Amino acid sequence: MSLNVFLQHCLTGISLGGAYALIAIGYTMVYGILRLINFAHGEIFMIAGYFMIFATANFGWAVGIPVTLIATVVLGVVVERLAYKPLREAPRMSIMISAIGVSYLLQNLTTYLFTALPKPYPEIPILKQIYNIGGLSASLVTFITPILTIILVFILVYIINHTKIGMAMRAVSKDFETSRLMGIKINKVISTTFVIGSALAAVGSILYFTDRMSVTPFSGTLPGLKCFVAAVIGGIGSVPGAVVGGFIIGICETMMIALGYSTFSDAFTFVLLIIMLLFRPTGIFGEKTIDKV
Amino acid sequence: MSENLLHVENVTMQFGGVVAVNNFSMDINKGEIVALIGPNGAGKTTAFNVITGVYAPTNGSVSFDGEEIICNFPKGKMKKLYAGENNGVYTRTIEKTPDKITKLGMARTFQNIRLFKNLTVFENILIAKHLREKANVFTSTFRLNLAEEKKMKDECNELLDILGLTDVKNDIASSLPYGQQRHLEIARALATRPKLLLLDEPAAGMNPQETIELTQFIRQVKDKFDLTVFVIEHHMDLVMDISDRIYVLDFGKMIATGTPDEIQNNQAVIDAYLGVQEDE
Amino acid sequence: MKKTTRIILSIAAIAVLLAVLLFLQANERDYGMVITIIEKSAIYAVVAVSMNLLNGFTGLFSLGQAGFMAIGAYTFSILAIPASSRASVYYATGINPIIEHAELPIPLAMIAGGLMAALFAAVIGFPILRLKSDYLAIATLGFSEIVRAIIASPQMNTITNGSFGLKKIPEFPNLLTVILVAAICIAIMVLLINSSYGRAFKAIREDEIAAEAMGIGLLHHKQTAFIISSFFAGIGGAMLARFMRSIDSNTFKIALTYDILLIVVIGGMGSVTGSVLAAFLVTASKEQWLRFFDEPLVIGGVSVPFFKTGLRMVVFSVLLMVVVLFFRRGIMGQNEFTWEGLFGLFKKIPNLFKGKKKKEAI
Amino acid sequence: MKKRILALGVSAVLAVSMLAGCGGSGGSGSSAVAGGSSAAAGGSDVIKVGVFEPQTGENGGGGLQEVDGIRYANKQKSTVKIGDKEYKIELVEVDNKSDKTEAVTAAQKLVSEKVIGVIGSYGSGVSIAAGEYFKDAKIPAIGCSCTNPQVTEGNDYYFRVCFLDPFQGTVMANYAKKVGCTKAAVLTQKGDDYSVGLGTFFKNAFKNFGEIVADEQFETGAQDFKAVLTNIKSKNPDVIFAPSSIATAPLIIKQARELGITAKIMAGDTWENGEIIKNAGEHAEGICLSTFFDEDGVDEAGKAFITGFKAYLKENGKDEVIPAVSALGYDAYNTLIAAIEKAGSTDPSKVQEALKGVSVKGVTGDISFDDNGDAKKDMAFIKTVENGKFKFLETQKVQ
Repeated sequence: MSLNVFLQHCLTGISLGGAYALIAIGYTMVYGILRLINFAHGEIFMIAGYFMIFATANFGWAVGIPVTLIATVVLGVVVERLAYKPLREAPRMSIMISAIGVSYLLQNLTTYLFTALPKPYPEIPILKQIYNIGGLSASLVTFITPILTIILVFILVYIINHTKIGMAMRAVSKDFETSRLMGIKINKVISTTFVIGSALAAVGSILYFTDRMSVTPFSGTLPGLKCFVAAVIGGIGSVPGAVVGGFIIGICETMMIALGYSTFSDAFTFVLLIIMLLFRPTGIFGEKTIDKV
Repeated sequence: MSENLLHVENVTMQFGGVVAVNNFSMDINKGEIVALIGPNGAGKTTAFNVITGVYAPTNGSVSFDGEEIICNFPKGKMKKLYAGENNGVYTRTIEKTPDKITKLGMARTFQNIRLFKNLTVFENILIAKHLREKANVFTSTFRLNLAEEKKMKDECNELLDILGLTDVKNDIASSLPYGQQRHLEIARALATRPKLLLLDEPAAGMNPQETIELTQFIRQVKDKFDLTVFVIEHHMDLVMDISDRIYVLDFGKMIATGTPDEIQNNQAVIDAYLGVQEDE
Repeated sequence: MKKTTRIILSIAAIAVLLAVLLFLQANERDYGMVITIIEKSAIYAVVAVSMNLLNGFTGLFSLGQAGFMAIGAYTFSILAIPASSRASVYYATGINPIIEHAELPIPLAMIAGGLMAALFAAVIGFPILRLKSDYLAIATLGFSEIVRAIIASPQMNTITNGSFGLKKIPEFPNLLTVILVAAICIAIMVLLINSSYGRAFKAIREDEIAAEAMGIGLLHHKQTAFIISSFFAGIGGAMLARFMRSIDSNTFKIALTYDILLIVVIGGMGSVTGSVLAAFLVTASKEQWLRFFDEPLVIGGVSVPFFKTGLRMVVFSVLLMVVVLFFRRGIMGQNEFTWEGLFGLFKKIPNLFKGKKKKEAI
Repeated sequence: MKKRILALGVSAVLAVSMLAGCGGSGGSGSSAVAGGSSAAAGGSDVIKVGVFEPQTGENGGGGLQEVDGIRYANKQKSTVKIGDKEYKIELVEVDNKSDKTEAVTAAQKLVSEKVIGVIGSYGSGVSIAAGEYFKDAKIPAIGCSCTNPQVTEGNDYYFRVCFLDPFQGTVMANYAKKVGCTKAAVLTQKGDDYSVGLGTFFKNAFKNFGEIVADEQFETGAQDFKAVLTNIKSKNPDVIFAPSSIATAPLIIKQARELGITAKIMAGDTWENGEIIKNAGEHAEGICLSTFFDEDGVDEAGKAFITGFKAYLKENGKDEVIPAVSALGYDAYNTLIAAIEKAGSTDPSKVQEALKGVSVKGVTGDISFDDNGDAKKDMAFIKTVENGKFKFLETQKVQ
């Protein structure tokens, strides 16, 4: 492998990892607070793609981006209200099944509305400008994705550590019941979590699809699963963990393909997951908890 | 001196920086009723959990009926953090899981009742018989162990009869009144045919009348099944009434041991419970 | 109700069922669709009960069923495809000499499929069963994807026929055979659930810590449940292969596990009869009853705009969400079918109407 | 308590089944599509023809296009004369969802509807799965665009009106050689028998005169091809042969161009689809593919089809570009009708007998079947994309 090829692979991997990281944050935050694998998150990411297509068609991309963000956030919160909130006192398994059900519903709904044919994703001219540096060739969005990811994560970490709502979120993720007793408005915290998670998924969606250029109802499934794996590897509940996990998955996947094992790139993601769970079930940044008897 | 059944040696249990049980040692002889008391948060239940194998201790060893069932020493991250005593005395790790320990003949109840809530009273008891079953999963599935199965059920019926639970045999466990749930939990422990019965606050939440009944119940059970009993309890009446010997824990450390009379007059125990009077 | 009455009722029910099946079988040409649905339901019922054994009875949330089905289906198919037609099946890359002549009688091949799935379960169960609920779910889900990736990989071409899938798989001779195999599998699982081991599984579901304190070895029993569940998932996979007669790795996507999970949920976690009932209801409504949603609907010459391809699945998923949200216990909850329950229901129906009338009156 | 729950459960079941029962009765009435009002007439003067196509799922897009052709053909020729009696032809459409498991029940649905013959499917995998069922029920099926050899092999009841993958692979390899390519990279979709099969046939043919420098596979549902393409780029091929579904094609094309790959990109029949141009935009310029049909290469009857079908597409609010699969659907329908007329019977097995000797002038060329049931077609149309439109380049034959 020549240096050039290697660098091109690195660029691809880092950029992919950046998009994964943004989606993984949504998983990790929801899991941290509700102890729920939000299986529908990948579908929300996919539908954000469709929002962008229609918003851009109607208002142009400059207005389309904020419209997409808002629409995705609304969708995320509505899903939480309708499908998860009624099950708050139910066993964990029920709410997880509800999440699978939502993901099933959203997928079928988009197939019904937009057919299974891929829809072309709107091109944002600035982002699609192709740059050649040395032998590397990539559009601007490929370079921007990881940088924007890092910036957003810093903002998010600031919110979590230095604002009142952030403190409430941390408290709820530590102890759901006690924080409720302490007068924290649980529903507000959960909604905020879904707002942030969905907004980041929308940003991730714009970056991911601008780079890959078309959307189908099944576009969200695989990235969704991989991003959950990323969240687990980073240590579920930890935002920096999700980011690191996202980059690890993105880079590993790309490297597997680079080494000629393209047929095993997805399987490898899951192998990585199982290995991680066996040797460090709490992930890289996760904290160990002891069950009380 | 009668025969030793349980021997706890220098057990320390440390969670992160918190030492919950510190260098705790004790002995229980066959046929005794021994109580472990102490103020809230003294580490009584933690000690229980170490003995029954739920937690692996950070340091120390436990032997049951002449066999060492638990042994551990600080390692890994704990090596640096360890704040207890006797570091370096133990060098082996033996970690029997709770089910193995139960098989050896030690059965317990829980502070906050842990019945199989959605199953019937009879099933609750029958499940506890599973560990003595000789059939494997195939013979059991294809009912090649009819005789054994019948024997198990007969024993359960007998046990229910003795403990006065026959009337509620087919009720769902969680539908029983509180007091009966406590009895059921003890019955379930007895069904495993233990030598040593560990009771974690059996009288918690009971009124005086129920407590008296429970006291009689424990005595009766002990005699009938030829048991040794180890009990954690807050109700001093009960403890003083039934115990042969008492151990007192405070802040993880054992501060006294002796007969009920000795303990009642022990200054350290009184201080622990009432708080030390400031100099005036 | 007397025990004899119950037995008589049960025998009568079985006789009626048998008669219906024989009738359908005799008129195969006229009732092809019904037969297909019943066959598919029966196969799904086996897998659903096997999943229920884990999720509903042992309290282990596993999402690996599709993976074990894939192992069972491929093992069965490789051993059961007639040696004479193997050359044409492996037309692209040729067949590995080791399996070229390895042909087993069909029943043995099915059991081999189950055993292979069980073997894999034993190997992966040991490490992953230590994981707690959601982690276990995601790990088993990952396992099932790994299995699929390996089956489809070009490196396995001469064994699994990689991307080309397997075909010419011997079919079921008739409807009754499917029902019989399914009934045997489910009966064995019911026996297990009612045995001492089954009670131990339930104890683990109810309270792991208490179960362990009662001398039930957690890992050992979880492992046992996992292996047995996988065995029957493998058999279910083999049955599916026989039903479909041609399989490829895409047959065993995560969506298959989800389909099975939905059946278990709708039927009720921890109810065998619930799973069986739900398998038939779900399959029939998906394949037949809801199909009209996919067709253009014309009422009085005006075509209703919403009815087009894909609506069926939307309606189906909405129904599913309704069950998950409002009938969380599913059809049967943790209960099993009893004649008393059925008659109790019949007695209740008039009351229900009475109640309604009263309300209306007010 | 226990009983109440049980009662509640069972009542729920009853409610669901009642609901579903209503649905069932509604379903059987409305499942006939094109017959329109005559469906109600029922009786003996209606013949049912099954349309076995994916309308959702991975190949939903292509399947719908094929269905369009069949629907149009049915509109054009909605009756058939058997003996002296005129029968109305009614289409029974089922969606196989591009999924083998669904395909089996969908096929069984057609069998139970007692169709006289089946047309479809787009995608070879589902056709292979369903073929056994049609064979058992002794119902002839005519594939439109399922090019995998396995569809008709060993199955006397499956016919097809298109050419096969070994032929197509060879054609593309020859064409690649003709335009001066010596180094080829092959990129196929793992788990997809069409993609991997066609890729294999291309490789086998190309090896005779060139070098295969890269052979990569990607996962079903993959969206990121940059890493795979970077690998291919480093091998510097003259041509990339990437047979794949409509959904993945634009992704591959765009990402390849973005990485600065200038090699020719070629594929098979699936790529002749307006969606790919729409999705890939300017990047689609210059891709090459083989297909079954060209608008300019038809006779008078063909021209009538083209104008008629374009009007039909417009009427239904679709693009006025005729996909080859629609033309094949049209031909398959007409072939089946011709066989029914020839058989002079409503017995499916008689129709199957008749199909063996039928000869039809279709818009995609003359159709008659060989012993395997494959159309004797020895010509493929090579097309490229120029100015956002498919442009006919040349025809290729294999001796």
